[in-house]
Amino acid sequence: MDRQLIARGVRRCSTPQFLLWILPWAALFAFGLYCAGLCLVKGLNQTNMDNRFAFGLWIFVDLTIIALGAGAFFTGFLLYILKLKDLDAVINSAVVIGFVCYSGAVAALLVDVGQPLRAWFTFWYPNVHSMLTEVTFCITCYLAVLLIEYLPIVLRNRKLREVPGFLVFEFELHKLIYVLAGVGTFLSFFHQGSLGGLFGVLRGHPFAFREGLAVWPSTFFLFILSAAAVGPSFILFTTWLISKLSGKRLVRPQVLQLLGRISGLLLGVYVLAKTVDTLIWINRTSPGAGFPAQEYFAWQPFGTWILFAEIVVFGLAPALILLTPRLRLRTNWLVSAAVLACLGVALNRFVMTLQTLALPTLSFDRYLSYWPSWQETGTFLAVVAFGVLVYSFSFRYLLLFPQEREFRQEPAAQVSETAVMDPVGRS
Amino acid sequence: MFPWNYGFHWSTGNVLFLGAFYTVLVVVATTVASAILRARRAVAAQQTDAIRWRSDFHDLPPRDRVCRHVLTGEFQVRECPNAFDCRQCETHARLVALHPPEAPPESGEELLGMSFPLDRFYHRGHTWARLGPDGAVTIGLDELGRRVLGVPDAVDLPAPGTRLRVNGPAWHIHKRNRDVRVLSPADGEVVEATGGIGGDGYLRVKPVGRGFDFRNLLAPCEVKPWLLREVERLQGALSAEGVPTLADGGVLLPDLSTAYPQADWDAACDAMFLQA
Amino acid sequence: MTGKRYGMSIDIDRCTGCGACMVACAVENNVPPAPEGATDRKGITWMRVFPVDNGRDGPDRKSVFVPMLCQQCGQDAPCVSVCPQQAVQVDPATGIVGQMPERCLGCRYCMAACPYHARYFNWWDPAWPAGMEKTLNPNVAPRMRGVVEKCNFCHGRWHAAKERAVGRGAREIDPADYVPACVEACPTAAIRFGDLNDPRSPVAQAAQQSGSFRLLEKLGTEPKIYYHSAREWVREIGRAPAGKEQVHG
Amino acid sequence: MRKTTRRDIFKFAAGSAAGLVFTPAPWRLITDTALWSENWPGIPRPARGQTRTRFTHCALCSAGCAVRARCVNDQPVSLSGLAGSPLCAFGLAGHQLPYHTGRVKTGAIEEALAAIAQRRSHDAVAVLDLRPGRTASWTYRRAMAALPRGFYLAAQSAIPAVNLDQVRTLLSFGAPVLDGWGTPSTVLAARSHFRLIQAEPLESHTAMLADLWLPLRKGSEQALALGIAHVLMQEQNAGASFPAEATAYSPARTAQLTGLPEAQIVSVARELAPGGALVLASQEWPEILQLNRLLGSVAHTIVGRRETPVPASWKKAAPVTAIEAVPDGSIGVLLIDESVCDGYLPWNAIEPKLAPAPLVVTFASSRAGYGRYARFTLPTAVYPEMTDDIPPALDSAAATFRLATPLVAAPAGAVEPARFIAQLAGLPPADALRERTDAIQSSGRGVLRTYADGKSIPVKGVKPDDFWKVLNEGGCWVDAPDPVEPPASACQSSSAAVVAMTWEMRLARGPMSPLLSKLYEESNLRVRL
Repeated sequence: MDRQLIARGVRRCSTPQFLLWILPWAALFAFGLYCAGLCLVKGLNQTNMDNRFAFGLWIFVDLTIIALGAGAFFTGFLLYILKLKDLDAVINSAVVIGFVCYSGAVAALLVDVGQPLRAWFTFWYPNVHSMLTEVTFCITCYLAVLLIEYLPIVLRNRKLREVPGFLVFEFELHKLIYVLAGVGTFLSFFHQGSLGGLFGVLRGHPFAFREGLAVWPSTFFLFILSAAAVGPSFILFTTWLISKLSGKRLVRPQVLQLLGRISGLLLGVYVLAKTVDTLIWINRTSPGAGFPAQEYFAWQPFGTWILFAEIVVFGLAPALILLTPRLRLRTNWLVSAAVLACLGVALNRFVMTLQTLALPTLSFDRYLSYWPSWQETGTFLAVVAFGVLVYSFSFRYLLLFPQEREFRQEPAAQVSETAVMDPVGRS
Repeated sequence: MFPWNYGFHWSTGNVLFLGAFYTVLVVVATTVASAILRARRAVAAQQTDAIRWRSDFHDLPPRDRVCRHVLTGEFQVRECPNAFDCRQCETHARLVALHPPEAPPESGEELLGMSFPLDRFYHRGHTWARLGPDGAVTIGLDELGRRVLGVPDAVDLPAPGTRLRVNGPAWHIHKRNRDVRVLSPADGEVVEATGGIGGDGYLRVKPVGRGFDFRNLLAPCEVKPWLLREVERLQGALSAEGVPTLADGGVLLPDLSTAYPQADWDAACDAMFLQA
Repeated sequence: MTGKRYGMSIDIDRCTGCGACMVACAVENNVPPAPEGATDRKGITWMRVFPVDNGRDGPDRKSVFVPMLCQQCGQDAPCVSVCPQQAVQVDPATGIVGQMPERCLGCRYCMAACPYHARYFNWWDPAWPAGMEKTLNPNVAPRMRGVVEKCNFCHGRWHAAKERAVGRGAREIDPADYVPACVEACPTAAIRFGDLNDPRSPVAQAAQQSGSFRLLEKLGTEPKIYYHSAREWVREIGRAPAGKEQVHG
Repeated sequence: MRKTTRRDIFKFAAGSAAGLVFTPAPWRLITDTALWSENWPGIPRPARGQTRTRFTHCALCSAGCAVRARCVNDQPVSLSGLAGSPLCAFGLAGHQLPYHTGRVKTGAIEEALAAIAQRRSHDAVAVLDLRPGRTASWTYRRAMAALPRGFYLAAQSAIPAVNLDQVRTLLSFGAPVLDGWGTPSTVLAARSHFRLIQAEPLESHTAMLADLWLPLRKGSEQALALGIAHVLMQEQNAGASFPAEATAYSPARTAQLTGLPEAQIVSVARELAPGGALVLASQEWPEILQLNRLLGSVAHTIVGRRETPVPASWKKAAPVTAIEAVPDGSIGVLLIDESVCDGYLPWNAIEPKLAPAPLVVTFASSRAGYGRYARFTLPTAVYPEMTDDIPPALDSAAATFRLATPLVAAPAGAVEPARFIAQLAGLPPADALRERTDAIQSSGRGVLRTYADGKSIPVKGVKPDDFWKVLNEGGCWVDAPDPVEPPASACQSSSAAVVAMTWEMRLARGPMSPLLSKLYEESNLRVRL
């Protein structure tokens, strides 16, 4: 019944099957909206955040999904600025993922602030020294850019492009997309960085505080690097996952391997930089503020294992796998390494946000634990469900993987060529 | 945000930060605005059809976009950079100059059990154009195209006087809830819409401006290799999801539209009529 | 510009943990009573007295009370630079770190930035039992839900003192005329208040006294709250925490 | 006319949305939301108006601290102590007490009167006074004397005074010495010259602040008292006045029972020995009184106090009856004045004394106390709505007379317990407080202190009307030093003096200012029991 909307040359499951898939996510989304509504109407007392744990699940999720969504800007950058044409196969998907991640993050942020009605104050009275100002400006601008980048993909929908205005606009906009890719790269660069700076500048928390360059602490650069490193990994993983879920070949394996190689390369650089940064922090920054670094890891359960996990298990290991050509050729290794890299960045964001807040700064402080309330979790799940829904609809009705159509014909042509063609022409 | 807002200082930080912000705003706004302006201009200049074809062409799988000189074996690999409009193509002109078209093969009219008269030029979207004695051109659907579509449910023909452009839509055929747009092989103005009844052409078109230019159409000598490849593509489109037999004894069915499930047949239409 | 630098000295040895400062502060600054479900992690206690012990048990156990409030850090207080919309500013005339609730967005970044946890978020709509709103201090506006607030050295009192000074035709506030509520309420006079820039003020002298210390001095936040204790182990509380405890909370 | 299509509607909607941006409406709305968020609905705006300073006395406990109230439009907005006489946390928030959510506002007064009238002729009537020594207490005693079978029960036995100036070593068995006991100013002023030893199983506030904390085993307080007595008797050969059982409490055995080191028990005893000792406890243990006697505290650190003068006509009053002295099952009507509370009798001590189907009427501002057992809870005014006098503080060696005068009006329907009971007993209607002040004035003893100007003037020269006026404006009468040393017998039940309500007990019994939730719920300063 919605066949007219599905891109030509690709096959999608039947409408009832699609609805069956959508339904639980829609239900989850509705529940999450209810939770978010509670937080907005009744106030943030609905959460388990408190004065010490001023940030909770949402900030962690925001930082993580924005890092994962970095694939959008980075792929755009590689494709349109560095002209890595192979990435054309995933750019649409990357844009949708980026859009989903950023819009989800912005929505969560709006629930997270105590007075969402005053959100525009940041623009009106900006304190340019605040990392959060930088984050707010970049995140909104970049979301607008992503929206504009998402627009051509939507307008290419089979039904929409029948409208001449849409078709022509999409065509003209696509010609200028490199400008947007450039702006997006610029914004993302500062945005990812300022998210890192968010915690890196906290002089009051020597666990997070880092020295740096000019106004930016080292975490500024580490966040950019790590986001650029895992962005491709996340696209690799999602492409593989969607391919598995839909049972369709979406891109050529070479594309995934290219993504893996880029990811591995950057991850390697990141791990190196992170190691140097950690050593400087342990030996100079932290003791300089009166906080011996080993004390942080004396508070269980976050012992030194978390540092080891972050740098070695979820950093070095995937980097090495992705940089080994032989392993990259095996899908299992490739995908596992990509997942490890994504988990690594999530762990890094967890450490920077939640562990920072859990650790005491005063000698008579307690070490605090925090567990999100159901309203908080629900709101987070709404973001996830929102992402799944937007992506599902996009995947069904928009052409996210242009190569998909080729696979429809390729294998068949190879099989049937001799069987059917021969007798016809030559006889 | 503005100098008159509370807390604004003319400090370096403020100027740099807000300067960057406004630059971004201006760049993004300019980009979108210029896209809108250009789109309006294009619509006004009636370039919609050309753009639609370009967009369609861009969306075709790379193997469908190959240069006609690959079909004849002159190139190993080449993608058409001109969206199948060879009139402006320098490479094409050079190649034609190098190898002037051979005489048409004798058996040209019967190919793979289908009739392909060589008194006309074929378009890669399965139309043909035949110059009549009166200087008008008759445009029609070739046999392969006819077999794919079978007997149309309805035909949507342009009114006489309509301007046709190469690779623009010539007419629409409705079949199985589907609207197939047929690409025009030639520039011109519609004189008469005969509608394919009687099998000889759908439209009669008179030249506009400098007259007809058939350089974009396939020369008789190219028809056979092209057709072989087309059948192969058709085959691929039809049996992608595992419906194995294309034809009875290797010959194309006279009416494919009734023999295949909708999806397969849709794919076949897409492949044959170069629809993305 | 008079260039005052208001500060406090708190003698931990004199504090009896009676909580009068906390109550006086809440009364003065129109802080609402705890709503249903409030905990010590979600409350609004601009002034909060912590019981602190030396970590031992049995007869060796020693405990003191440490009143905590905004430490009124120096010019580049950690909370000032992080606020995205300039809702936190240091008043150059008084050195007081001010919080403007009507411009606060409630992002709580400043709370994450504060190493002293002296900032409080309005998790609930402020609510007073019926009739109790009549007892609100007219010099201080109650805050709305979703904004951050903290000690501002009883800014309402500063304002009133300033008005009185102007009324008298004086250029400066009489030091006796401007005293925060907690200082006034402290039964043991453990909290003293004054201008740190004035070498004659008891606070400036107390800051120089031996046994005087500030919390987390090495962070370089330049707090203007000076603590004092004659006991060595008490002075240790100004240092960074040592991770020897187990998780609780 | 062309038919309106769906497309037209879309076009119209999109056009309107785009056009709206160019109208002032959205920008106006944005600004309005900010204004709205500033004047967040439901946030009260504090009333502005004429600011006045008034003086009174805090009636929350018998310390009766002087209060300076800052009033705006006759509504107190903050309370503070005076120089050298600070308020405690309770007192600072006292002006918010009337707005406690648990407050009783209405009661079946007529029904209660009728029910009492029905029972009083053939049943014994008793009044339980939770703050004896007031003028109201005298009214109760007179009323009970006027009834055929009336008992006056006090929550505390006769209260001697503690002279903290004389104390050099204070041994406290769990008494909250630095946490709500006595008058804050007096205790804090004396704190610098006595050594405080706190024997308490848990680390209470007083234990934290004590010079020495003895974390003894729970329930071993009496053993420690006997153990100390044992050491004292051995070292001073003064065992005559102490029970023989102390001999069984050798330091070694005491150490075993209390969990304290033997040497510490001995050293504590030796610290107490030189004189100036005072032993306090949180319960009425006989050993404490005996230990005080042994240490020579009685008539030294524990002293008798002259009574504040009363009109001669009041002398026909019912005696103070100890609850133990009341025959079981005899009280048919029990009237409890809970409007103010310094101590209380546990219900299990009262219950056996009640007749079958007793009529219990309590005058209270909350149901948290005896209201649970009462048939009628009649609402009373609370501080600072009430007019009441405050008995002398236990750490005041001189008699005093202070009034808590209303800063705000009591709610309609509030009952004055003294007036109610006086009427019940058919006492002639009179202003008892005024009668009493006249009696004080006519005695010519002592001085009158006024806080507003910080003066002290001898009572002799003051006219009765002025005396009354000054007392109503926050003045305080202080008795002249007693020229005659009171007999030691006046301090017989001295251990009662030291039973003080802890904060937690107060919290459990009655309403507090809602703001004190800051201490209990929003900080870890106090753990709610």
